[in-house]
Amino acid sequence: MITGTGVVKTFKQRGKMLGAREVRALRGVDFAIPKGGAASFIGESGCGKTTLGRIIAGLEDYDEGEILIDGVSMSPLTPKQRHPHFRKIQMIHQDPYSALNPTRTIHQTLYAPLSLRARQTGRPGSWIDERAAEVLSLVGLDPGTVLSRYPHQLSGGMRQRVVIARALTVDPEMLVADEAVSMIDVSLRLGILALLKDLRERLGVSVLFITHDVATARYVGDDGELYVIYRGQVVERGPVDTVIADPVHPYTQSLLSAIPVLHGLEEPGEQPVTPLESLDESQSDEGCLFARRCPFRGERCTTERPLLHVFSPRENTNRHSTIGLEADEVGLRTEGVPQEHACFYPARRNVIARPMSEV
Amino acid sequence: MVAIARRLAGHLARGIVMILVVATISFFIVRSIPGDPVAANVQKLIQSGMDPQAAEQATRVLYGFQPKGSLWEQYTQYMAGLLHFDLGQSVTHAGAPVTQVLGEAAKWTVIPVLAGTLLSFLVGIVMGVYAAIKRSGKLGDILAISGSLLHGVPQYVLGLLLSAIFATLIPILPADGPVDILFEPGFNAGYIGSLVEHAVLPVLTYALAAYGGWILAMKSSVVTVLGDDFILAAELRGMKRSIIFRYIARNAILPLFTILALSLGVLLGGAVFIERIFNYPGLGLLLLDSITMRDYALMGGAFLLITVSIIVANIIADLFYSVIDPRVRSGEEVSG
Amino acid sequence: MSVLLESSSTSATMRRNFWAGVWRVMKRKPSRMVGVVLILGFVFMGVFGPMFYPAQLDRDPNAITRPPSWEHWLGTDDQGRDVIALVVTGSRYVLLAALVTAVITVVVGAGIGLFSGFKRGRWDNVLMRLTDMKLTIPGLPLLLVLSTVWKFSSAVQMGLVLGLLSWGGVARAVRSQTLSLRERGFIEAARGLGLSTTHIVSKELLPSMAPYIAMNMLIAVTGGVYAQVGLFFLGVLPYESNNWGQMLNTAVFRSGALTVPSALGFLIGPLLAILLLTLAIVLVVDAMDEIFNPRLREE
Amino acid sequence: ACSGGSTNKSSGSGGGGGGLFTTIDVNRPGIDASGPANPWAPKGNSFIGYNAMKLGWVKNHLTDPNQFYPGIAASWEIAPDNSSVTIHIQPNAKWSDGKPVTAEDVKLSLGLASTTGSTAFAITPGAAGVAADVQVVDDKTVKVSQDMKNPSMKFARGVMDNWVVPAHVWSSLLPADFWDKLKASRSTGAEADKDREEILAIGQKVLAFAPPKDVSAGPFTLERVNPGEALLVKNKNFYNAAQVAPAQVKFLNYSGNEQIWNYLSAGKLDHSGFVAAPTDVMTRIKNAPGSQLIKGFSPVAVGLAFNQAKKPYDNVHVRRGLAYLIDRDQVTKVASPEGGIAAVTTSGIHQKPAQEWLGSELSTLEPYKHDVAKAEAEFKQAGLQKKNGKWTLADGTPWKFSMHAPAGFSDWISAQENIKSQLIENGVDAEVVTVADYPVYLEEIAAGKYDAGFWLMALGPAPYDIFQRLYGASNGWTNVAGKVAHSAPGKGGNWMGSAEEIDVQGVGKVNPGELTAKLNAATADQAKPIMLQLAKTANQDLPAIQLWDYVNTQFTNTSRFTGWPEQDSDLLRLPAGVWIQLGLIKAKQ
Amino acid sequence: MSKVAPGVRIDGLTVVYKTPAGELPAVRNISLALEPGSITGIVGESGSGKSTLALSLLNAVQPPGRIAAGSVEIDGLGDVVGLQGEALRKARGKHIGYVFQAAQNSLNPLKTVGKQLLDLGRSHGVEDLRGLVREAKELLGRMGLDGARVLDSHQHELSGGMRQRVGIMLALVLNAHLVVLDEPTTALDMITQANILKIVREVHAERGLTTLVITHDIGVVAEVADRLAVMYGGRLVEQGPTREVLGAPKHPYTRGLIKAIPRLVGDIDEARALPGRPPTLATVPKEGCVFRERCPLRMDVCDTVDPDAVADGSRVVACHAVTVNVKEHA
Ligand SMILES: Nc1ncnc2c1ncn2[C@@H]1O[C@H](COP(=O)(O)OP(=O)(O)OP(=O)(O)O)[C@@H](O)[C@H]1O
Ligand SMILES: Nc1ncnc2c1ncn2[C@@H]1O[C@H](COP(=O)(O)OP(=O)(O)OP(=O)(O)O)[C@@H](O)[C@H]1O
Ligand SMILES: [Mg+2]
Ligand SMILES: [Mg+2]
Repeated sequence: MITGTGVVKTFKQRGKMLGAREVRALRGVDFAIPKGGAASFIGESGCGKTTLGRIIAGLEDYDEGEILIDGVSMSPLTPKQRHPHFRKIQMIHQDPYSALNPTRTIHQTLYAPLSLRARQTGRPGSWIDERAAEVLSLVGLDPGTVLSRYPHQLSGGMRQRVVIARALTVDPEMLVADEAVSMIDVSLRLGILALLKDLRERLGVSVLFITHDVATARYVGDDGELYVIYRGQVVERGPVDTVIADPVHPYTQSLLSAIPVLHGLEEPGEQPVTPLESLDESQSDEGCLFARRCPFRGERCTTERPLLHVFSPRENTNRHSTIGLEADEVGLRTEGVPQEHACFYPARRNVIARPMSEV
Repeated sequence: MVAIARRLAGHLARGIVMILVVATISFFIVRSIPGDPVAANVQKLIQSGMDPQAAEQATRVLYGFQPKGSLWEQYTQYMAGLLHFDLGQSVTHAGAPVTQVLGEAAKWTVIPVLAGTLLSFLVGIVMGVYAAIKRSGKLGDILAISGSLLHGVPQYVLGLLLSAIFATLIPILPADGPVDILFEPGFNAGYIGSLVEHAVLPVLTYALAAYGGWILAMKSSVVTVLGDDFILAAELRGMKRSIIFRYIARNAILPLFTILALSLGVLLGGAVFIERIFNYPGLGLLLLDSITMRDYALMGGAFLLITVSIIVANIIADLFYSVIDPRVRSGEEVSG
Repeated sequence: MSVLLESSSTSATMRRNFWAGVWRVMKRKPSRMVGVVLILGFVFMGVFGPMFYPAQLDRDPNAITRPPSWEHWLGTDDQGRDVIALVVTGSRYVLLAALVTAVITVVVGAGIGLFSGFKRGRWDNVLMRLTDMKLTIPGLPLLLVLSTVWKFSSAVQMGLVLGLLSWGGVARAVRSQTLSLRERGFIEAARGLGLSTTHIVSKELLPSMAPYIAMNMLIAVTGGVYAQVGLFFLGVLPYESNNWGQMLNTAVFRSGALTVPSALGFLIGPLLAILLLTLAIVLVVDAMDEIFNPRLREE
Repeated sequence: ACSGGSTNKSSGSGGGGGGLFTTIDVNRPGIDASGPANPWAPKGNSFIGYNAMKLGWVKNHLTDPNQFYPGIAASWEIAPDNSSVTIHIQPNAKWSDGKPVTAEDVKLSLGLASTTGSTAFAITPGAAGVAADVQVVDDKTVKVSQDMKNPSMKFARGVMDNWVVPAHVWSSLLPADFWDKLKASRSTGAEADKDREEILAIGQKVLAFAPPKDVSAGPFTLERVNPGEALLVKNKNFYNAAQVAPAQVKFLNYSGNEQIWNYLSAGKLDHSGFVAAPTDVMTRIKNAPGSQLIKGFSPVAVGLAFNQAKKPYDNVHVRRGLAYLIDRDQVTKVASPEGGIAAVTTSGIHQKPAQEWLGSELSTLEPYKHDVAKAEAEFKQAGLQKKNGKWTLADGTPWKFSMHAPAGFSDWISAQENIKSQLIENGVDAEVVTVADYPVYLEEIAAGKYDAGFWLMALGPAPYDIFQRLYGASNGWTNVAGKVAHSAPGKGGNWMGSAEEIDVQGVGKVNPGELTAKLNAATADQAKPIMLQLAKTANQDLPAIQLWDYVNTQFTNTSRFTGWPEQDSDLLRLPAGVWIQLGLIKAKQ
Repeated sequence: MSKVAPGVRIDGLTVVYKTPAGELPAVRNISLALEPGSITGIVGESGSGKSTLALSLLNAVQPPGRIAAGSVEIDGLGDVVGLQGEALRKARGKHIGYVFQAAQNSLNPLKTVGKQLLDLGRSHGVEDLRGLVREAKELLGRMGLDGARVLDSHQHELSGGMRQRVGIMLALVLNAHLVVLDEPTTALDMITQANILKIVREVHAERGLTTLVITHDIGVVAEVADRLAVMYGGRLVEQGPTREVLGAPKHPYTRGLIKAIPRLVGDIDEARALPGRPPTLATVPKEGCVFRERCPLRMDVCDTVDPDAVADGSRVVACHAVTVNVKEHA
């Protein structure tokens, strides 16, 4: 179980003597990922997804807030003390080309962490090779052919599998997959996604999936949670299917509206939401971060920052209300975790495309 | 504009710190040189036939220009002087202020260095473009290898070879100083002709030595730019060849301008060999002389001036870059 | 077994592939072969050359600074010694000092660059300011000033000082390479896996930079040769009876090589040695450029 | 011993032919463009004999230090007891701005000389041969008297060998009470110390003084200077202007000998002082059209001096063995083929004056001809052992003969390299070590750091100077206020470390330092027997092996000017500017 | 200059690249017709030859590549494969607008957009430069940008989406009626992508263009294209009206590709990855069907015979298995 509360990260850009600029990458993010569970972060480019992923994997420090790994708080620990905890969380990089050292064979790549592991757990040297073969098999690669190869002798999909295998050598409890498939050929993407899903099921590894492609989030963990991040803030969160099917935050709705429709297979949603303008990081931080782009903004939005809270159907009775969903219907969809959002005027809108067959 | 001003302020601050540090280093290095110049001078005068007592007196007069007091006092004095551009007084130049001696020498370094650098720069970039375009052919290979060779060979080898050829085997060019004294200084054909004639060999050496670097830098810069997407894009938009060539040239030369400014600074210090070989009375020769003459103040001053010129060149290079590169101009960091 | 696997089959094939690649690159341009042969020649000359001559070179006080002849291909020096013999026996000092220079340049430069780029933060700041300063202070003038303080009494000392003066460029370059490699996922992954810094630096970073460092080392060798020969040429260093720079100095300033053609051989000897060394290194670096270019390794 | 100078007896015709005289100042590489026309400034642009005038021009006669050619002084009288010298200024000497040269000018110049340090005008208490008073007799006459407490034979020379500058340009440098101060400064005590400090402070101003314009009483005035080059034009007001042939004098740029070689072989120079040149270069120079070499005596020799505080050099047999082993002819041929002749003995005297001083006795001195057998015998006598063809110390430890020389002294290095080879070939291990530069060399050799090093000796022509190099301060003997003291080896600058008393064959026990000091005040006749004793001492005890005696070789070119001095002329020891001002040089018709 | 949308007929086009292993075809024997006024989309995975095909339309294949065979007939221009020199240059930009794959970097970083626009005008002999600027502003305004500001900006002052729109503007400003967009939305985020696609559609309609959109994302094609062509290993394996192809893909690759796309609703477990991996230039089979290694319908004939593209109404498919079926049905 990994939880974070109020995680804040601000980058100070160096190099300019007098004009240091601050980038507020995360503005107090809460999250919780249960053991064996799945969570997906989606959002526009630059909204802080990678930063959050790196913080969770221990590759980046955070400025404020608290992260608990299996109940142990990270804040009071020194970087050295944090290490064994963060080791349980492994990052899968977006780019499998750079994630493997081109000068080392796959065997060498796997050997290093395994021998470390063997030393820590007092296992014999022979275990290392067995385990190397085992993790490769786990990710669906044939150890015999792959072990002696160099990364450039493998395809993108195979490389990404090796990256995952390497992460598995330290028996992680969680994998952080940052856009793990965006650089892989379309026809192979699903294979990797399936692998992640499979690892969840078979090894009980939880998966934190970072993507801008909402549909893939659904594929890795439809039982997990979806976090929609905007400019370093979580603006909506809830069970994957709920948020996709019934988003209430206008930003989530904009994101979902933008997904291309497979005309011929699907019918577009009836109430697509288009932001009024494009993202501009330099916009003022006052009020709701999305206010300037929001077609449904009200007076409150420009002065007050909405905080994440549970969506209650009563809220739906505002002036923008469109299709009135029955309250209990909403209640039914939110099983377990509630759907939360940060909007003063939430409303369900029918934005996503649906298969022809359904309509 | 604000961004440039900020950058300038930052660089100036850093430059000043650098200068102070270098001044300190040079002060202490110079003071730790073994050999007591006073005792040595006495011996020298005695050897030249002077009475020991008289020699001692003469030396004391001469070295009256030497700063007195403890090392720390000397240091503070030196640094205080530095603030007023006072580098002390030269011993070998009869108490002339070091700044004056340096100023006199500097012009003889600056002129040929500037001429040689510009010449090599112009020729180098043209050949560099050529080498980039023909990079897969024989000509490109020859240009690149000869460029590397010229770039690799030390200045003195070139200087000696040129001197052997043009001043010894076929003595058609002078290798003795900057100008023939017989010509009345001023804007007259004789004087200028003499200046030019005397500058040919040093300038040619500078140019040859630097040329290799330019051709290599320009070649790789052009190759990089040629691979840039916007060049292909311009081609696909049907832009005229001449315009595309301008795009390539401007983008490729840009990084070279920085090197140009820097190299001017560095060359001032590297002039020792060329000035020694062609007896050109510039800063390098001055430094060399001051070392053999144990003229502390002058040695420190020459060293400091050479360093400062590099620092200034650095700042100019950077400012220059900010002016011509819009990315820097608007305050965006282009590279580390 | 693992060790077996790692060391025998894999690296053996790798090595074979590598050498095949090297051969291919060499074959493409015969000039590169010339470069390699020249370098080997210089190494041989530095190591074994002096053994072919008596410790005290033969001299003939009646044949001082003679022009090239059948007996003396490049003539004789001002003591009546054979110029080629001098170039050969003098190479040891020059090359040894240059080697020391190169080793120190590369070790210190790469060390500082790696440390700085890897640690980042405050240390990086301090070290890079230092490096900037180092790079700003002009080398030759500093050497000249230093030559009055220091007693360069042996080749090793000479190399030591030159090395300590020339690591700046390598440090800067290695640092930026380290920084960019650091951004590459595999370094981050290694840290995430809990691998030690030693492992990361020695097994992940260094091999990726090895070719680059090797090239720098070669270039540093030339730098070392030039600097010391130059200093000897200027005459600011203690006299060495057998040294290329000393030969240049004596030839020009004492034997009148720039006045009378008869002493030209005396001048040409060391100049030729330097030119050939430069050529050799230029050619080899050109080849290395291609050998280590990952794009060409992909095939 | 007094001599009348020739006043201007111009032959009427001659001279004035005009033309450009091209020369080089070999003593001053790199003319400084910012240097003032100030003869005292180390890098000033006053050229001896051209635009810088002295009272008289010292002939450097073989035995008489007090012979001069006329300069500003047309004639002079030296009192028989050497107590004073009376100077008569050239009657029609004028400054280049037209003002006449007066006795006041001379007095002021002598005052200025005392602020910057000058043999006859030293302000150190107890110094030898110092002037007590400068007296203006009339407008054209000055009398300078010697302080007879510690007199010197060379007093007149010390007086005559001084610059003369125009009072109307320089007078502001000396305060009104200067002469009193100068007198006071010669005594001891705090007051005198203060005065000396003040005088030194004035001296610094003098050194740095830059006259707005060159005002000279010489044949030329400075027209302009470049870095490295200078142009002088004829001074119409010079007293002997009618006899001055060149209209302009051009000093060429020069920063290294090789440059002069080039000029000479191209026939560019009308005159150049001596520069060492290898044989091939010399041949080429000789072949240049009009080229002419004039040779004369140069009052200096070079020796290989030992530090007797170090073993085995304390043993005279080792020194002698080395003297036999080193083939001085070969050394000279390799290192200084034109500028030196191998020393015939190692008496401490240049062979030219040696003939004058020693006469027939010279041939009785051991010449130390190259002789390996004798060398081995000496080494054996010293107890050295020969093992596997290599000489070792008496106790069997290896022996390496280490010679030092300053970097840049290429003839010295070349000589040592040759000596090294010779020694190694005969079983004596040897090495050559150079030191960064001459100042450091002098300092370190004085500190006793070397086994052996090259040492200038036989500095003539005054007898005292000749032996002062061997038996002076560097060997322990100091002469303060006429009193000779000896300090132990390693102390007080004594690095040579000879014994204080030496038993010399055929002479008996001598104290060479005291003998040397006596030479200071001895007349030529008194000096002769002392010189012989010292020569015998030096030749037998060998504090230094005299290697070669320098030859004054002057390069001239007859294509444009004639009238050059004869071979062996004493004029060769004076700058060509003096030849010109004396009216010797004529333009070629 | 014609004011009507031109038609394009690509016939038997083969483009080869020179590699150490000899000349290898990146585009092999492709025939494709772009109807005047239509939007055609080409999908294919990385390395399938899309960009090469697009460049061939301008006869701009970069060395070491060259067009080895075939023709590209464009109405009003003729066969561009034969065009050379000035004629070719004039055709580019004026007749055919090209929006670069990495439009992000398709601008000279040192010049403002306006200056580059003027360069473009001068290159094509536009006399009324003011008019050109006016036109550019209008186009930019049309795409939701402040024209004056954009023309005064340097590349680095524009966001990715803005640069892409500038790229489109530069492709259209000379009134080209054939527009090729190579990966117009790759590297843009979803909202911007949707925006750009909308613009492409609208501009296409307003100006009456013939448009070719190249992408690896089927969703993008589905959004904008009337016709869809699928490339694999340098071959065109299937083409037809977008809705038809998506609704009823015939080629096993197309089918697999569509199946491999995770959707927002419905049973996610229906999505399936294709087995194997896409070929590269070096691994693409020299003979036989390029897809056979990964094909569920592989037959013996596939190993030796490269299937012809067979037309069936508005659909064209190159697959032995499908052709057999068609024949059987017939
Ligand atoms: N090392 C850093 N230094 C300064 N700013 C940074 C750094 N890393 C990220 N940022 C800034 O923080 C913000 C969030 O970046 P992050 O990479 O987390 O976004 P993202 O959501 O992953 O975007 P993308 O979808 O493009 O990957 C951005 O504005 C980015 O510019
Ligand atoms: N300059 C070149 N030299 C050699 N091969 C090349 C070159 N350019 C492209 N290729 C090869 O040609 C094939 C097609 O390349 P192309 O760029 O057309 O593919 P693409 O479909 O546009 O891919 P992407 O989606 O990555 O842009 C690829 O296999 C590529 O490796
Ligand atoms: Mg990211
Ligand atoms: Mg492409």
